[in-house]
Amino acid sequence: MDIRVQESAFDLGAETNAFAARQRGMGAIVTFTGVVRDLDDAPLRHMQIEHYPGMTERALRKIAEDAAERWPLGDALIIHRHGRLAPDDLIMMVATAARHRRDAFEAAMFLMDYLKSRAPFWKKEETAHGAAWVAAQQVDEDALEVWEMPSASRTRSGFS
Amino acid sequence: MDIRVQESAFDLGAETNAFAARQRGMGAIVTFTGVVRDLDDAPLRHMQIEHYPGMTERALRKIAEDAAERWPLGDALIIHRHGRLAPDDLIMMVATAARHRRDAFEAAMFLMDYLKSRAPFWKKEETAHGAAWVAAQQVDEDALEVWEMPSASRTRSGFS
Amino acid sequence: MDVLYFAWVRERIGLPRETVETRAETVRDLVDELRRREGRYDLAFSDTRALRVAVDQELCDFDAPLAGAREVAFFPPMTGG
Amino acid sequence: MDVLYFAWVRERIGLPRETVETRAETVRDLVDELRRREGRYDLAFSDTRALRVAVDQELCDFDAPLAGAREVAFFPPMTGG
Repeated sequence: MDIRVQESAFDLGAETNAFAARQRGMGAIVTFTGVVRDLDDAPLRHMQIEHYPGMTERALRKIAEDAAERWPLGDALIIHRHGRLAPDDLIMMVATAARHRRDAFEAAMFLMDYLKSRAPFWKKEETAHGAAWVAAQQVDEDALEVWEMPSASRTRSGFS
Repeated sequence: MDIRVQESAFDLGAETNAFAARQRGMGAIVTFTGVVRDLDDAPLRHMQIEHYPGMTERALRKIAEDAAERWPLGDALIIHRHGRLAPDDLIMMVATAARHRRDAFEAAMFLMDYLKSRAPFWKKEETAHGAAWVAAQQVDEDALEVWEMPSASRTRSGFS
Repeated sequence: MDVLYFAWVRERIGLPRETVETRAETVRDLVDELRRREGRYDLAFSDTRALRVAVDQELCDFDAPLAGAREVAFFPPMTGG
Repeated sequence: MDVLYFAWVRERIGLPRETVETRAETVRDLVDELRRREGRYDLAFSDTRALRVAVDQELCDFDAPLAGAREVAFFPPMTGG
């Protein structure tokens, strides 16, 4: 398990290749990458990501450990940047490896859902109109509910 | 949309970086990579992947087009190898880009589920005990059912 | 009409493709015709539930009509990914 | 006890961290104590439903006890990823 919180950029391709190369017997590798995107109303000048040093690494590690308890994962990787980012910069990535595709997909979605609402990061967007903190969305909070359902009902509903 | 069926190896990292670099305004990029894995009972010597030239590209393109109709995708990529592969070789990859993570994840899962059971590839595994065609699994056929449900019931059951 | 075989269907019949002169109206008629030819065809097609078929490179079922078809392919359930 | 503020909570209160001498028994007691200090605290904590709190770097609720706690942090709902 590899958890990194850093100000510097990362190379998505190199990280993905390194992650894949260190797996053995895993048939499925999933990655998710979050990218700074432009706003609907005004061009984004930059995004500032604040975090809580100390707690951030703990929170991410806990989320990755929870995922490894729920799915038979070979490995998991989380890289999350903080500081100042420009449009189209990569914000973060997760990678999961498992024997079967469904486990790798579900674990990656789980990592993202918890990382979104339970890891101490806050984003501020700056445009020509000024700067504003990104508001948490109810849809992201709701996304956590499905993971708190008994897994049998997720399976019955076709999720697994 | 980029669909490739090829005998040669591909560079997962380079493909992932190239795919990410050509997106604009997409906040979420998901990749899935399928890897030749060893068998439970005997070491795998190699895997032979047969396909149906002509139909394969059409079938993959159709699956990608269906995904682009169902989710607001910025882009999709499918690379699938055929011929002789060794354990730990990469068999195939898909990548999806969307504004929001759920769309990118669902579209990638959809691509994989259909590619698994509806694209004309057949795998043969060779071990010290001989060679055997990989049997299609009922669980993979069942995986398609969830995508045929009305999307509202997938949403209600927490899938979306 | 070109008839193609893949994976273990190809191995059982012993060739990857052949040209067949036929008046079969549906895929099922063609299968019945092929089965009457030789034991290896009869064996390959003995359980059509274990087979898939594509007419002109589109998956279809065994009741699909063959009028105008140029290429029919038989193969086991696919195992991509 | 160290009290930390992040994002707009930090901006409203005007500092990222401070040391507070308190006998507050729960997070909520601490919030009430801080609100009585100055308008900027009162404003920052006016709607605790819009806030999250961590005690010793673990998320908890406003009823959490503070006995033995070394570090309390207040911040808005998180927006990672």
